[in-house]
Amino acid sequence: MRVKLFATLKEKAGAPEIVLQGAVSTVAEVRQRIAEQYPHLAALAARSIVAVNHQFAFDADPVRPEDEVALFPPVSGGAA
Amino acid sequence: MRVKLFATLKEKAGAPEIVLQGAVSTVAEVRQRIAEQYPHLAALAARSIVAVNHQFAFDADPVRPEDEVALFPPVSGGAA
Amino acid sequence: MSAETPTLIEITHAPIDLNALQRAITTPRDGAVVLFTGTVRGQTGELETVQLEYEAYTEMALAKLRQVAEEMRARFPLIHGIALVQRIGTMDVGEPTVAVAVSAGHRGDGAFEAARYGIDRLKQIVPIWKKEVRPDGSAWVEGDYMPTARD
Amino acid sequence: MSAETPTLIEITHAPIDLNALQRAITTPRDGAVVLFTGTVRGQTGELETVQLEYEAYTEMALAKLRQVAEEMRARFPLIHGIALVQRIGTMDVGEPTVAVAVSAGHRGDGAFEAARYGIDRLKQIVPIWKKEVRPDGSAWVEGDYMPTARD
Repeated sequence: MRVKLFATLKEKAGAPEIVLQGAVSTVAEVRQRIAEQYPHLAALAARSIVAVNHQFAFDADPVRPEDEVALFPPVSGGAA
Repeated sequence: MRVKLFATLKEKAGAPEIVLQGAVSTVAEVRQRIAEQYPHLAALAARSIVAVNHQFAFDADPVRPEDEVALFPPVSGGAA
Repeated sequence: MSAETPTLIEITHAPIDLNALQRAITTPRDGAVVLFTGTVRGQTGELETVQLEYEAYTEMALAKLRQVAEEMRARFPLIHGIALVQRIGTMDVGEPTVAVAVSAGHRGDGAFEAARYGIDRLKQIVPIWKKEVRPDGSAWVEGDYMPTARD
Repeated sequence: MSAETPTLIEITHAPIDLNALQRAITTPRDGAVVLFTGTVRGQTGELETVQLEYEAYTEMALAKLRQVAEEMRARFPLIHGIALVQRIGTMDVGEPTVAVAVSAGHRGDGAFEAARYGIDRLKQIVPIWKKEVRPDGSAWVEGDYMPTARD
């Protein structure tokens, strides 16, 4: 499964996305696999947000193979 | 003494200012002279605002010959 | 205009340029600008307006716009830049007739409230009048605020 | 866009044109437009910022901007037009980075409140991040809002 990365996470990974090995079926598993397979991202990933198909997603939420999954820090857009 | 007119008052008078005969020393006298000397403006003038030297002025306020006096309806600038 | 707290006051025949107002009042300390603009409303319920004609007692209007800016600064001390611009002459439906713009460091520093206060006071004490041009004729719009000695 | 209640949602590299936004969302029923714009603040206390760089998760940001517009309409039912525009890329001090514009019949119809709500929500739920370029280096700005299932 591919996971899109943004901002600090993208910079730390050195790439706009990472690929997770093995099947994942929940958001909690996505976080777990990142920590296992990309240990240098683990600390950042722990305080990051997961989105599935452009909606915020939480640990118990399901993830299917065809879903678009993204990981990013709390947003800081706008200004002021 | 000259009195500047705006909006409805200017239109009704057909001129941007009128001249009052005789000396006036208060705002109340300005209103009184207008009613006497320009009877067709009397009704409108009664519910109009007087300004002296670009500040709102009231019946007891003094008026000197060198002052700039204006008469106008409640304002309706801006929009919305 | 002070560079730290610019105040732009204008009565003009020219179209109001919102981009220019934003630039004029934004200082290096500002991260937020709130801009109110009044526009010519073409439909008010069933009533149709074709144009608005604005007339000002220009010298007094400039003095009163400066007073409105001072009142805004007194009430909202964290704001930095202020623009108060009234266009006069004839304007078509949709065109901005008046603009009140306020800049501040952050959006919570009173810029929204100051802009609202500014347009409210402008409509009370700044001597400007509008005439509505309707399909069947034109008429002056009467305001309803009678100033007191504190205005 | 509906002609009665236009909604303009945009993530763009181009400079934000406030005049164009005002025109785009003003309908014949509107007499009031409130526009908030966030600008690049050059000085925050003693700290100096040279530029800001904005990055977006564009597809999700567009979806979330649409959600913010829907929330604004649900809370402020008298408003008509809405524009939510975020510029991405590199911007200099003083430049608008984001704009929230709202039109309504009258200034008391909730346009001020809706614009404030819109920028508050945008900064909570729209996936956009900024990096500050300072004289001594650059760093991502961390937000602090953690979304819940209701966002």
